[in-house]
Amino acid sequence: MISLLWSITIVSLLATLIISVYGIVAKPNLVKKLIALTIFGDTANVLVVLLGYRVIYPVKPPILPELSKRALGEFVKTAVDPLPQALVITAVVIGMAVNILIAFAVIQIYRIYGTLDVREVGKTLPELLRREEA
Amino acid sequence: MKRLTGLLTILIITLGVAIYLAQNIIPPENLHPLGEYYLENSYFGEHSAKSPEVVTSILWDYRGVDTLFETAVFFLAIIGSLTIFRLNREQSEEAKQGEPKPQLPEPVVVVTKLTVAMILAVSASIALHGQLTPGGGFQGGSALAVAPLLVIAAYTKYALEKNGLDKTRAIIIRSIGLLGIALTALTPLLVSGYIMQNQPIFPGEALGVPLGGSLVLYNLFEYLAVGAGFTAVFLLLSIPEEKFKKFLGVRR
Amino acid sequence: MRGVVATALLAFITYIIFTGSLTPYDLVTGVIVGVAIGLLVGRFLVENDAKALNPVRWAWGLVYFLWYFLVAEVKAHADVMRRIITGDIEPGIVKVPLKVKSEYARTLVANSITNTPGTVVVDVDEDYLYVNWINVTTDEPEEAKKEICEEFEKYAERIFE
Amino acid sequence: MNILFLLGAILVTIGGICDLFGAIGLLKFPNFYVRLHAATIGTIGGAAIPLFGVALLALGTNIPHKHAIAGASLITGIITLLAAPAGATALAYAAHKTNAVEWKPKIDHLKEARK
Repeated sequence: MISLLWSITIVSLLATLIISVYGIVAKPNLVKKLIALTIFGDTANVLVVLLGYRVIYPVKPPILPELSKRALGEFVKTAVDPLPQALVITAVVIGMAVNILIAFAVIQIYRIYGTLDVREVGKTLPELLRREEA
Repeated sequence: MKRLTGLLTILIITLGVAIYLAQNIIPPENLHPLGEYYLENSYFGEHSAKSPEVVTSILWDYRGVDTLFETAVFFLAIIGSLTIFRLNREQSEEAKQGEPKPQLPEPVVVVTKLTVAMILAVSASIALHGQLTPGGGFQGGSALAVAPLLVIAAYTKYALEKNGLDKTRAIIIRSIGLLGIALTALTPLLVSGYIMQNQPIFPGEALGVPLGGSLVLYNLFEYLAVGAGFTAVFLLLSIPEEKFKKFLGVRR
Repeated sequence: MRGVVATALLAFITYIIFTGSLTPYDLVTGVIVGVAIGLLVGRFLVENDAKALNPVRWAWGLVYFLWYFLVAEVKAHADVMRRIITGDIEPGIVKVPLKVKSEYARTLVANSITNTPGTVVVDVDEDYLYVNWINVTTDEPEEAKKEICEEFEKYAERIFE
Repeated sequence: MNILFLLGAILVTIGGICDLFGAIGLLKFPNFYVRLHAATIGTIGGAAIPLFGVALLALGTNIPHKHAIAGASLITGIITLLAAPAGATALAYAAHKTNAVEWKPKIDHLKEARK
């Protein structure tokens, strides 16, 4: 039963990844592409955190409950793996940085072209260039 | 109806694959050896970071250089965003002209004032206890940036600028934070020859709680830097659209 | 220097409760953070220091908090839950006169009204609150006030005026 | 099983019931202004009260850092109490100012005052 739940969790996360890749590729609207990209990044992060999880009953966060050597043995037996969590914090920050940059670029594209549809943007660009020459 | 069919197909395929895989998957019950090493050493042991919060000690000590460059990436992204919205001197002067008059009803404005004070306290608590409880510089800084955002929403950005927090100041505070991080990382190099070494130059314990050596300093500077960086971004984003269209020469 | 002490106190209490411990480290950093916040935003929050630091007003605030949660909220929640099931509604925006004049008292009344389900403040001007009411029984401002916010205003007067 | 734990559990349960009613109300009510009342049930009864309940629950158990958990949920609850009405007021004000919602109120004093 537990392994069924575990595999449902992992497979549904993988399915979310695939759907968000579809969103990035197929949607013409830049904001929708950005939303799909955010979903992709967050799902990948959740997947990495899951790698460090332990399926045992009293499972604890990786913070020492009290500062004594006596508590350490119990702590190592029940705490989850801290390494994936630390890596995910790095990934979250970088994902946020990328999102800020893309959001600014999208806003600027909207201001200049007046549309968010990539097909329209592709059509308007040659016109703008020609107007510069003339 | 077409959408529903697609969704149902995805659901059924996912469930099928999950049931098929469930026969072979064993949920993990043990730690990886590296994780166990960090758990044992973060406070006790020879390679100690002197912090009971294992995630923070990995983040700023065991894999500190990693985080240093991650911070660099984050601030490069903010610099990139500022460059995309680059204004020259007259334009940025013009962007500051405006009436600092609240647009919303009185209760909203008063609540904003109270909430800003409380959020500042909460964010400082998150950042300064990063070595003890979950949280840290980045999380605290993100919470800090909510305060100027609320002020912008309730009072307009001109009120923020009239009271002394404009884009230049925000960038200066951000630079102070970055400089602090760099200095904290480089100080051990002068004394013992390691980069980002947090013991024993910085105090491991003070005022009754473990400080985690340099961890508290890193968290504090990251807090300032992230909060101010986001504030600069919000100030740029809140310039009215008409002004930007005028600067860019867009007629639509 | 107006308002620094009161705001610093608010920030310090928030900090200590959020941290949830009382080691010397928390106290020292809490005082530093509190004073910094007081200096930064204090002048916008408080207009009269003596009023903000008066313990009688804080005690009335506590009494109000308890009364509000145990009586007003329960009554309003039960009423709107009944309306959700029966669908018995008659919405409208009514005008409610407001006696209190200070900024915080008006905000307390307005927020109390909005926080009880069934009434949402839409706009505030000098003398009136405009309240979106789920079941309008009267269009007389004075009578509407009796049903919506008389109790709130009494407490607001004691706390903030 | 102590009294704090029991009280907290009751508050969290009340929160669940309020959330259910709020959701039903959001679906059932006809227009934006009436739905706001259902949303109030969701934010006060369904978010602030369970947060206070979580604070009591944490105080009633014996987990490490229980005061930090209780304090954080208490402060979050208070900020919710402050911010939720401000958000509702701002939404209603914006909707009324832009005339975005079509509805037939019994009376509308604000519209008369704006004229």
